[in-house]
Amino acid sequence: MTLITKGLSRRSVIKTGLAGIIATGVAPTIFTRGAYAQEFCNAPTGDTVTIGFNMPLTGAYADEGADEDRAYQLAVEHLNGGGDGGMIPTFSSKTLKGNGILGKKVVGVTGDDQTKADAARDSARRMIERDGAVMITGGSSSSVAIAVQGLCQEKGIIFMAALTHSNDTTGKDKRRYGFRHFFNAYQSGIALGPVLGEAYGKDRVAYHLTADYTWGWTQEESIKNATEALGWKTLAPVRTPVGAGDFSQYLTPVLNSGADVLILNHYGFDMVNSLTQAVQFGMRDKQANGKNFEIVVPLVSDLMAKGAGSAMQGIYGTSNWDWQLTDEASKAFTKSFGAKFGQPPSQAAHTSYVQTLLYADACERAGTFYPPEVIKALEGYEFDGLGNGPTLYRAEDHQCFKDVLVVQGKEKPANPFDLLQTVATASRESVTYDPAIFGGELGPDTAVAC
Amino acid sequence: MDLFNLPRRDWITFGLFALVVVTMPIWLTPLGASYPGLLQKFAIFAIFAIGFNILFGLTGYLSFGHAAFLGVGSYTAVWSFKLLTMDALPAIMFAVIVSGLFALVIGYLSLRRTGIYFSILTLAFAQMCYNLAYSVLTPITNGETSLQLTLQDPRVIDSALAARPEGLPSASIFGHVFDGFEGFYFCAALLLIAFFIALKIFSSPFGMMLRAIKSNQTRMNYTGFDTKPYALTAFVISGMYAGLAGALLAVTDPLAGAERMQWTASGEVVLMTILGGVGTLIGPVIGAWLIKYFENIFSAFNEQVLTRFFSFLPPEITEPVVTISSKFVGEGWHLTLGLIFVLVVVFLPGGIMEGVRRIGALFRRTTPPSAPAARPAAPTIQPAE
Amino acid sequence: MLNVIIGRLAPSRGAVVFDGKVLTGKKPHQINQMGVVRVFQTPEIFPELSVLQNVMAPAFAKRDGAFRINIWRSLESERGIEEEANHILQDVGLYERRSHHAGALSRGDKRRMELAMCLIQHPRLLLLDEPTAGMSRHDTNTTIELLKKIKARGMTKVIIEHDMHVVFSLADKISVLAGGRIIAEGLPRRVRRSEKVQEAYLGGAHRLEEATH
Amino acid sequence: MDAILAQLLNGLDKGGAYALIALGLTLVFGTLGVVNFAHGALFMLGAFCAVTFRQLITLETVTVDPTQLSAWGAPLEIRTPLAQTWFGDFGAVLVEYSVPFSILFAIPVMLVIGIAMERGIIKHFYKRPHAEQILVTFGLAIVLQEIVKAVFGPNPISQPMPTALRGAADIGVWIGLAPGAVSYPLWRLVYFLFSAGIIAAVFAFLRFTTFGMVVRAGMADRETVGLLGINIGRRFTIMFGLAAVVAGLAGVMYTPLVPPNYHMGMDFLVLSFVVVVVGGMGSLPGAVAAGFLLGILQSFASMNEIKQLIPGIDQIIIYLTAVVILLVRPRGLLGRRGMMES
Repeated sequence: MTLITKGLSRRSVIKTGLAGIIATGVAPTIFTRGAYAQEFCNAPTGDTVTIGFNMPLTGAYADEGADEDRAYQLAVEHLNGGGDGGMIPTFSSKTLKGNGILGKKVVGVTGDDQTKADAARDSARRMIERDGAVMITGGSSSSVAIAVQGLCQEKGIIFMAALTHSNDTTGKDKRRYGFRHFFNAYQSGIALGPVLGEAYGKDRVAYHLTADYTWGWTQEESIKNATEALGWKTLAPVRTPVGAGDFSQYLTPVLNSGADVLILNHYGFDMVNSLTQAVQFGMRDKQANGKNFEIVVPLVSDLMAKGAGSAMQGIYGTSNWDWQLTDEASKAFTKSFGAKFGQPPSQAAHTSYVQTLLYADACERAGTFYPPEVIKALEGYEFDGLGNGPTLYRAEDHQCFKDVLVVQGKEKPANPFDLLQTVATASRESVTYDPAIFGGELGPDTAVAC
Repeated sequence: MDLFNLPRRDWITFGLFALVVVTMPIWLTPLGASYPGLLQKFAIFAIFAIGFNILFGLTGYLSFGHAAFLGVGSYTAVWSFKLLTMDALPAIMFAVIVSGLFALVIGYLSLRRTGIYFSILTLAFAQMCYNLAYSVLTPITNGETSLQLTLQDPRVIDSALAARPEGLPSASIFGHVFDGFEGFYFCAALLLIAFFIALKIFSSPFGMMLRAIKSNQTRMNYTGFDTKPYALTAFVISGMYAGLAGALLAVTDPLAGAERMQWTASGEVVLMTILGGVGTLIGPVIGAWLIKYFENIFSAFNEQVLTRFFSFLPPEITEPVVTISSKFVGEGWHLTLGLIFVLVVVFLPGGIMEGVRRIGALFRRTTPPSAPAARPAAPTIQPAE
Repeated sequence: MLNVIIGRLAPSRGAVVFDGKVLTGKKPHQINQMGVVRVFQTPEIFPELSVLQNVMAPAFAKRDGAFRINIWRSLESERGIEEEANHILQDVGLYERRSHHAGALSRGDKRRMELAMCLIQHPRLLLLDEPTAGMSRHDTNTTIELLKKIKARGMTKVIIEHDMHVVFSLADKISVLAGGRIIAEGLPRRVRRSEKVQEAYLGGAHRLEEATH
Repeated sequence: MDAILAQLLNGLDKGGAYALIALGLTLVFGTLGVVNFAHGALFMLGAFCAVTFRQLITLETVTVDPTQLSAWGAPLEIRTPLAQTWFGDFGAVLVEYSVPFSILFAIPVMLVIGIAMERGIIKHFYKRPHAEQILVTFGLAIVLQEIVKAVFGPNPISQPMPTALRGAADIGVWIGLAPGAVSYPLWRLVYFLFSAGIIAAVFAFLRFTTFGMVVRAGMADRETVGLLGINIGRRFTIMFGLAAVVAGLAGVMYTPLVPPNYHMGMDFLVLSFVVVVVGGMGSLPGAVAAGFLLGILQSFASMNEIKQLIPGIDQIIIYLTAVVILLVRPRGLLGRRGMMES
């Protein structure tokens, strides 16, 4: 039981103390490390460091969660020097040596976030309070990511978000302690817009079916803006509950609405269900306004493509990463993942793996687990060799900037995993935006005792 | 002093209960459950279950929508944090009042029916609350995304009194921010108050009237009682308990999600109450603790833990034993819960408390005195009028 | 007919008037609060409460009215009501079993307890539906004694009964109903002599009703 | 007009599912007097009969060919389905039409499950209060769904529908409207016809067989039938089995529409109770009528025009209907007077 209260800024006390030492010219770095050791939540004390993996093992995004789980197992193995090291050799920062983090062996604890904000926060809290996790990563829904990010800010635990695509995660709900490697809906819009314009023309009427939460809302808005810039019209969007299962009563009105494009702002099993059901409704064979009726899924992954099967063929979307990318890092990761699990990794697995490595690397570079220093090491960090080419962790909003892939469901897959082909790549420059457009405040990086 | 007027037996019960609750951080340490998050849950869900039992245990009305009041309490508390102040007391006060009002309206309508019709009415109302919170009421509830504190919240009282702190504030009481176990002791204090009120109700004439409603509603009427306001009062009190529990969930973690109101959450409190013992004072608390303990600790068991546990067995047996038993722990702990629950309903309708009593009787080799206050009565549904 | 008085059934025509007030259309609890109390043919009790509590409950209805939230008193501090209940339990011979579960009593005991539940309310009109049906001769005699004692206290009772022994030991005024009509009415002596009554009663198809003052 | 017609079709097809589940629930309640919260789990078990059947007929032999490499460089696995090697073309047909064929598999399995449930647990609860019946069956439902989760995992397992029935039918053309005006997925039409067929079969069974007559008499008055010396107990066991089969078949045919997962039963349970209550506890025609009525209401409430008028109505219409019915007419649409009415 500790009596240190959160309101008191311990760090300012240390700062003042340190300033005196530095002034006298006796500030060996080793001392700084030692001084931080007891001042933050779950400082690793033994010879292990615990990381909390919080992912959806049940619920609408459980498929992605299972893949995240695999990626975390692989990341822990590689960080501790097991296996072929995956992307560690290709990573531009060469601090990771396969001896854990700062010499401490990495231990993972897992929790099921049930794809629900409430349960996710509960599970994260359990990992922080009971298991002593020094960092939390995972999540596969933006509402989960935002909820857990808020908790982590409060507890002073770094949160490396995995799958979360809502603009709000690094926009209006951004937090100093939260970091996102995944791209966002705004970037999807920028990347997807020109491709859609070229494929489907400038005169289209779009009908949005949107998952009713932060991710759905921001993706709907981003895609709407991007397509309206092309000259498309947008009908009143329809919001659907997450995990609805049967979408037929939402699909039936689409047929007679006068729309000629259906945009499905759904993810995971929701997308699999709504897309296959839309195809059953004959929407891909339909003519409307003298044009072929089209379906667009702005955010798509291999797992969803697998679930949707033939319904996915020819459908456009965007992806953060694809296992068929030809850079060395992607190949190394795919090889290592495929060898262990008998299937290629999805973008969910990739981002989870990368986030774990990035955290480990940031600790190594900071020379401490002390969160404010780790945050500094991550902010504005420029790296390469983790897939997607050169990448920047922007300091202003903790959003990563890298190339965005526009993909299309393959008509004739060569093997059961060859489901998406990359049709265009939006460059990092083109998807970079002003952080001010989404507002929000990062908040302080004060360390918190727990 | 009528307020502290309790029979000596009840004072002893209360004293023992208080002792058990206050020392929880100590005696739960060897069980691996002594961390603030779980301890707070123990206290909060015990309040929820005690409140539910005042309705179901005493009057026999089986509500399948009680989680709605828990959710309403949480939302109210978070709004109080957002708009007024981070102090926990106003949040709790508002939450209890608002959920009480909700309970008044829903109870007034639902109590026009009895038996399974009552259950389904409460279920329907709760599902409506849940679905609305999830969709149209998004401006109030933030839907699936869950209602959270933000840096932009007005917090008028706090900002009038002091400068805005950097970052997100935490719930406090008179300016003192809860930290770790303090949060638990705050919840525990409210649990003791809630338990004390339940004790008062159980031993009061009012409590006897509620039990009489469960026993024979027709007789109640011909005895000159108006049963409806009695049942409604029990419903409102129990809704307020749920609201208090919801508010405490928000105090310990300022976030409110709609799934708190889903009918499965209502089902959970039914499970807790039945498992522990309907109509008893302590039973629902034990039920709540067991389920929360299993949910947090049992569910973390995995194959490695089991292998270690069964390592005394010969290796060729260990593996199948581990494989089979792993289906019952970890992700599969719900299976264990379901099995235990079925067994309890079939063989031990009075729940764990009845089991304890039977074992006690076995030792004493005498029939237990039939003091109805302590007797867990099998849940019955109201006779049709 | 008792069902009509206490408000369980609505009369097809006419009205029930008691003490100058119309009972028709009133709810059962309101009728009880006006002082009209009934003992049922099959015992209506609170099986899950103790015998003592069964008898105490009606006393609260009498004292506190149809509804009152009284959580701040404990049952055990209600000495007055408890004493009165004990007293009445002694009258009906159930005092020794006052802490027993009411549901576990024999049928005869349940009926006597129910009688006690009614008596504790000091009703202005007591309706008894075959108060001795199913009782042994001994129990019947005890009950008759009990009812005689109550009669001495001056309480109006309406008793429905087939058992002539009971009827003639208690009644001041008897009405004989057959097929929903009154076929004889008056003092016991006269009713006993009525041929119609004997015929109807021996036929066994009809009920006798009596009123005592 | 076209939109309304399409929405009506959607309502009928949703209603078919509701009616089928509610029908089984009412059979159990009407004959046995048991409030069965595990009925949703039976629906789910039916769906998993289809999953199991497909897994059985698509069992594969796996040979590893080290000379060929997979896309990420591991030795390639070659999979050969057993059904095709054994049955040849018929095996292929079996796989293609696995969902309809699963019906044959599901009937005996569900019958056994239903009878086992009734003999094992439900039997002992006939005389116990409804609340205890709710509780024990609720616990049973948790156990059943957790077993399925332990065996099949938490994720939905999609069941492909036969290729021939994958598209949509242009119904508008059949009734003389413009092509493409009203089109509706073929499988959903099949589902509607299937549920109508099953409902008709159950009604015919109750009306025209001696067994059915006894059951109907039992629904009207349990005690009298018991006095006649008919072995009502055994008949009730069969009745429970029948209800399980009806629920199971509803589940089998539902799988191509929404991939089944372990908690689909719970999702339908609340709904089906609402349907039963709206129809009237213990009334079979009521359950069917209410099933279709609520399906249609829900479908219409999802129309954008209606939602603009009353926001959120699509989310609560079913519960709202239930509340109104319960408060205004507690015996439901077609329920008998006095059936648990208060």
